[in-house]
Amino acid sequence: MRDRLPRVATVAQVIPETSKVTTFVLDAAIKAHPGQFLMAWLPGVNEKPFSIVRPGPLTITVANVGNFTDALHRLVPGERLWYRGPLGRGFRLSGRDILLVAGGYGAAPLHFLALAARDSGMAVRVALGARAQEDLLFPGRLAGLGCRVWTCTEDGSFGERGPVTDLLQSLADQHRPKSVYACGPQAMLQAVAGICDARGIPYQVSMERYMRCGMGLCGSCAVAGLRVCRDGPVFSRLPPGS
Amino acid sequence: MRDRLPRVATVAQVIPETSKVTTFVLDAAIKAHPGQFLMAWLPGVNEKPFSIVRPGPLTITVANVGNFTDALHRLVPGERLWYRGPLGRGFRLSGRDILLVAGGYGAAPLHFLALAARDSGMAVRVALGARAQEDLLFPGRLAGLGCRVWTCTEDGSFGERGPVTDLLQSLADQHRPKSVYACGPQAMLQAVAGICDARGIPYQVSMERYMRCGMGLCGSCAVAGLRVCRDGPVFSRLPPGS
Amino acid sequence: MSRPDLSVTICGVVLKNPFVLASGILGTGAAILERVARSGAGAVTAKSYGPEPRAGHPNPTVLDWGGGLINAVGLPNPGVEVGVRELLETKERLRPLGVPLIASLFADTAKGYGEVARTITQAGPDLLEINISCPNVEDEFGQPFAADPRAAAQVILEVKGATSLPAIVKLSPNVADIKAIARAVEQAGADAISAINTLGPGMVIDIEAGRPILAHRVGGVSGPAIRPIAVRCVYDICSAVSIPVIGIGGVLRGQDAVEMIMAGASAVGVGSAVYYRGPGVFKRLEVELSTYMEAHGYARLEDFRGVAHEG
Amino acid sequence: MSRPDLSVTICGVVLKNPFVLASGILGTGAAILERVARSGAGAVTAKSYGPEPRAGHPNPTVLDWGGGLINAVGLPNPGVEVGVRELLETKERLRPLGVPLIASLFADTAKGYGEVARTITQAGPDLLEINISCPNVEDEFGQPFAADPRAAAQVILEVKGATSLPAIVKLSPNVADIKAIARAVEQAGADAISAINTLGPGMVIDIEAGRPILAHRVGGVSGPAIRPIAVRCVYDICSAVSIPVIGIGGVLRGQDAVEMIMAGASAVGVGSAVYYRGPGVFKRLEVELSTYMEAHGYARLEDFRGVAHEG
Ligand SMILES: Cc1cc2nc3c(=O)[nH]c(=O)nc-3n(C[C@H](O)[C@H](O)[C@H](O)COP(=O)(O)OP(=O)(O)OC[C@H]3O[C@@H](n4cnc5c(N)ncnc54)[C@H](O)[C@@H]3O)c2cc1C
Ligand SMILES: Cc1cc2nc3c(=O)[nH]c(=O)nc-3n(C[C@H](O)[C@H](O)[C@H](O)COP(=O)(O)OP(=O)(O)OC[C@H]3O[C@@H](n4cnc5c(N)ncnc54)[C@H](O)[C@@H]3O)c2cc1C
Ligand SMILES: Cc1cc2nc3c(=O)[nH]c(=O)nc-3n(C[C@H](O)[C@H](O)[C@H](O)COP(=O)(O)O)c2cc1C
Ligand SMILES: Cc1cc2nc3c(=O)[nH]c(=O)nc-3n(C[C@H](O)[C@H](O)[C@H](O)COP(=O)(O)O)c2cc1C
Ligand code: FES
Ligand code: FES
Repeated sequence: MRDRLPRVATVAQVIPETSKVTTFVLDAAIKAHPGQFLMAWLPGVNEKPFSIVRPGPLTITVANVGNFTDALHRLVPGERLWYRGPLGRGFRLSGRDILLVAGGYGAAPLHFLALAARDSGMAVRVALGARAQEDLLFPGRLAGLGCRVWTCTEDGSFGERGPVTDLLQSLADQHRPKSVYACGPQAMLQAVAGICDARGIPYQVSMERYMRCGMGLCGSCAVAGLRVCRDGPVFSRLPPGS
Repeated sequence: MRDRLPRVATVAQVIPETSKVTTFVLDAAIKAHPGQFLMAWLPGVNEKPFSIVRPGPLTITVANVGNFTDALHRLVPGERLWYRGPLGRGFRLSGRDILLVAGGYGAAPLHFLALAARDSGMAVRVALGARAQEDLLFPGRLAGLGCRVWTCTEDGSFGERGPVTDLLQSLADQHRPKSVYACGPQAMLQAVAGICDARGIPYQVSMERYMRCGMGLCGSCAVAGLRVCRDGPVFSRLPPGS
Repeated sequence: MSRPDLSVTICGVVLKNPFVLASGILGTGAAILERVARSGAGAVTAKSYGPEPRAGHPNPTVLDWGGGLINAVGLPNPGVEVGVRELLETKERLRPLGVPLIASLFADTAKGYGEVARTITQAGPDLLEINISCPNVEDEFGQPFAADPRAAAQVILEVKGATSLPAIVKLSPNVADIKAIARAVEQAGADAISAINTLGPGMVIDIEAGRPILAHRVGGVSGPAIRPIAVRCVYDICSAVSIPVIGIGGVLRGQDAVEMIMAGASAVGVGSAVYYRGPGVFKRLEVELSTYMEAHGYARLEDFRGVAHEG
Repeated sequence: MSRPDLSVTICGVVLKNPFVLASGILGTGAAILERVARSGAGAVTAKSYGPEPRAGHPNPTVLDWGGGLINAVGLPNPGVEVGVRELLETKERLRPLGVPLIASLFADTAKGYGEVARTITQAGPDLLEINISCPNVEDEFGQPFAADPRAAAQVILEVKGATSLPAIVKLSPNVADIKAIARAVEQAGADAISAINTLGPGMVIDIEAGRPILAHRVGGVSGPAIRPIAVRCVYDICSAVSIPVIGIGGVLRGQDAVEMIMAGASAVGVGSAVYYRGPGVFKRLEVELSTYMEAHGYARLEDFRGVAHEG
């Protein structure tokens, strides 16, 4: 009866990733698909959506951007965090040969995808972009999963200089991946869609929108008639006008 | 969600049994155990308990004793009847060799029991009692099921003269049945219990009490701390003080 | 850690655990109330007795509509004169078990409540529960006493004048402002509040018959469907008054009881759960509540009572 | 037999089927309302707009507690000025689909209702829905307009003075006598009634956190748990007034809609069902209702509307 109310978990590990991004490993495990998310609740603070980085031990990776994420960043091992989920529709894995494109903390859901792709023996390439070297998320984790990782930064402090979509463009032409999976800021996703459409490469993007219910009811996350929380967050083409 | 609300059925056949007792065959089938009952509802009239005579086609046999049963008796094929059930705990069948003792329309649940006993290859004897010949219920049906049937009437108009418990006494001594199953008026059940207890024969009785909810909640049917509708109507010994 | 202490004292009466059989459930006689007491209830409430015998409504009177129950039993009872005999026998049987007996009563005028209370006191129950969810025949709109602070208070004044037994007032959720009612009955001298009585009324229509299934057409809703309403009512009442509250409504499992206690309840009523989990529910609730308390290091119910009001 | 006619006319506006998207569900923008219209809704209601922009409450705002939903979204909206633009675009997109648009509005004073109604009329919606389940800031007890017949009537008088659009008044079930409210708004000139808004409020406490889960602590209950209450409210309202009623509350399946119509509803609101069955629920409801009608030989909704009142 109470299955869809928040469940409590204890923070088992807190792992710094970049100056602003931290990973929280919980003493819980759930069944989920890569690309799905959960609503993390801190009583008395707020409840916000985060991608599932790993389903067991349940893990999220959080950029400190405001009130709630700041409160999350103050959690220490042994403290508790509540979550509802998994929510939403995740990625559909297909093709022997895939390319992941991550901007900023977009690497979070793609980590879970890489995990699943490795388990089914796919060849995974990753284009990882960020503003600067210290913002690059998961280069080591992804390489550790056996992915071939290319990096770029907007300020050129590490890897190629420029947006990750430049990297995508050259990798797409060079390796002709069977499909592309992308997560990051809206402008980046738009560029990804353009690049893939031009080359006839199927793609899936994970989008973000301001969420309230997370259950497809309130309409807060609607974009072009689609509910990001329930019809998405993964879409196999960018919703028109989004 | 609505599983436990009344379901509607159409009366397929109306079969006269005795001058006051009629059988109603419905165009429905349910899963039930012998001894269970249902609550029959006629909208605008009332809702009352009746033993299941056969689960498929669902059949009840009704004595016309008052307002509701009179309304039931006016049903003709094609008209509708609602029911909730099966309800209650039925008989537990055991022993190769069993004896059924029926007083009046007590034959109703025992018919279902005889059906099940036949299907599992048991030898079934039946002591059938009534006030007079025209009130004897199911002698033919029970014989047709392969039961060995003895009858008696209080006025001697058919079979032995006397109460069915006299019949039980002689059959019990003669055939030493492995268990006895009885349904009928309270006084008869008390006598049955006495006879069986004296001989160490296990018995089960199906009891009647005034019922409202039929679901173990309202307490209307309570007897000696037991709810006839949910703890019974079948008891493997007569509740003390009942 | 030693086993947690589940006992609670309401108006000086000690319950070994907070689970109280709610009125109208099983409480039709001494034997069945004894059975519930033996099944582990902390206290039992008998059915509501009124001034005169009542047959109640015809069937169907109780239904499981999927999300909960709905009932219109119509307060069948043999009248308070017979009630006293039934309650005397019940009290006799409960005494050796140490399980308190709560006698429930109703009437259709404030004076009537006083008279029934005076009579029922002869049976020596431990506590009285005043069921005010009945139509006030003197109210020109036919509103129940429970919907009007003044009428509710008047009932309590009459009862308090007629008996020295502690009076628990049972409130209805079907009001726009339950805090106002709670304050009014506290001020009039109520010793405790129980809440909630059934919600609504509601109606379930059979779409084959084209009519309401309950013979009375409408009935009170209980069970899981009403739990959030019950918890909020208890929370509101506890924020408005300081007398103890028995939280009732949709409690099926130990965690539901914890919710009620966190909302401020001193004890927890159990009604529909008897249908969902059988009379054995009392023992199971006790185990579930103990398990929760042990896991959280709570030794007594006071350790978490009302915590939902903080922060 | 030919396919049954599911159409219904409310205040002169034709709906091709009786299923109306309820306010506050998905209705945040033109594109999503167009999607719902294309999914088969007979009419759609936009979210409620008020006089000023409102951020709404922090999260958690909506929960599935098992028997239904509970929400305290807090009427987030950009204010009626922006609302007019959103509604104009919505109306534009719905026009070719032939799906009527209902604009919902609220305010905190009776005069405010009139002003918002006047402004929102500029967007040219087909119908207005007046959400009176908001606290009346002028009431000394802070009661919502929906709980007081006079306050509710005053709102309607202001709205009717400000617009010539038909006004549907949305009633709250959280009142002791919903018939009195229905009569008052009918007399004040309401053209239709929708009922019910959410029940309660309710509260769900997390027993690990020891606090209410909703950030607002309490919230309105919707979904399956409230259906019997909603059906009874619709039944009561239909027995008290002769204006059309949109029955809302816990309708998930076609048979639930049949119940509402038998209780007297002209049309049927669909809210929480969008969560339980997705936006495709409208098409499925239409099929289920048709199937029921065909099986029972009903050609039109009037053939069984209100039958539960007979006998
Ligand atoms: C499906 C989904 C998956 C996400 N996954 C991750 C993740 O894995 N890691 C991560 O760090 N962040 C993720 N986010 C974003 C994360 O939810 C926001 O960063 C967080 O809600 C900000 O809350 P705040 O109170 O700290 O910031 P606020 O003070 O509320 O706002 C800071 C910034 O975040 C934006 N924002 C606020 N709330 C939301 C929201 N509910 N959805 C989207 N943007 C919002 C604001 O517009 C503002 O730009 C995800 C968002 C979505 C929708
Ligand atoms: C578990 C159970 C199984 C039953 N099986 C059958 C059956 O297979 N066939 C059959 O004909 N009858 C059966 N009955 C009895 C049947 O329910 C009653 O005869 C019927 O309710 C009488 O309703 P009425 O309105 O016609 O009579 P009423 O006018 O109400 O009463 C007529 C007589 O029946 C008694 N009675 C009324 N209601 C009940 C009730 N709910 N339970 C018991 N006695 C009642 C009255 O005390 C009175 O003596 C069963 C009863 C129970 C409890
Ligand atoms: C069948 C039934 C009969 C009831 N009869 C009474 C009654 O006589 N007096 C009373 O105060 N409450 C009565 N109630 C209300 C319960 O005592 C309780 O307040 C309500 O059912 C909510 O609790 P629950 O959800 O645990 O059932 C009755 C409830 C049911 C289901
Ligand atoms: C998340 C949510 C938001 C709601 N917002 C509004 C609103 O803004 N205005 C309104 O009149 N009703 C609102 N409602 C109430 C619904 O319109 C509807 O009356 C209620 O949910 C009962 O119907 P249901 O059981 O089909 O959901 C809201 C309901 C929900 C669940
Ligand atoms: S967040 Fe409510 S619909 Fe997506
Ligand atoms: S009839 Fe209600 S408990 Fe048996």
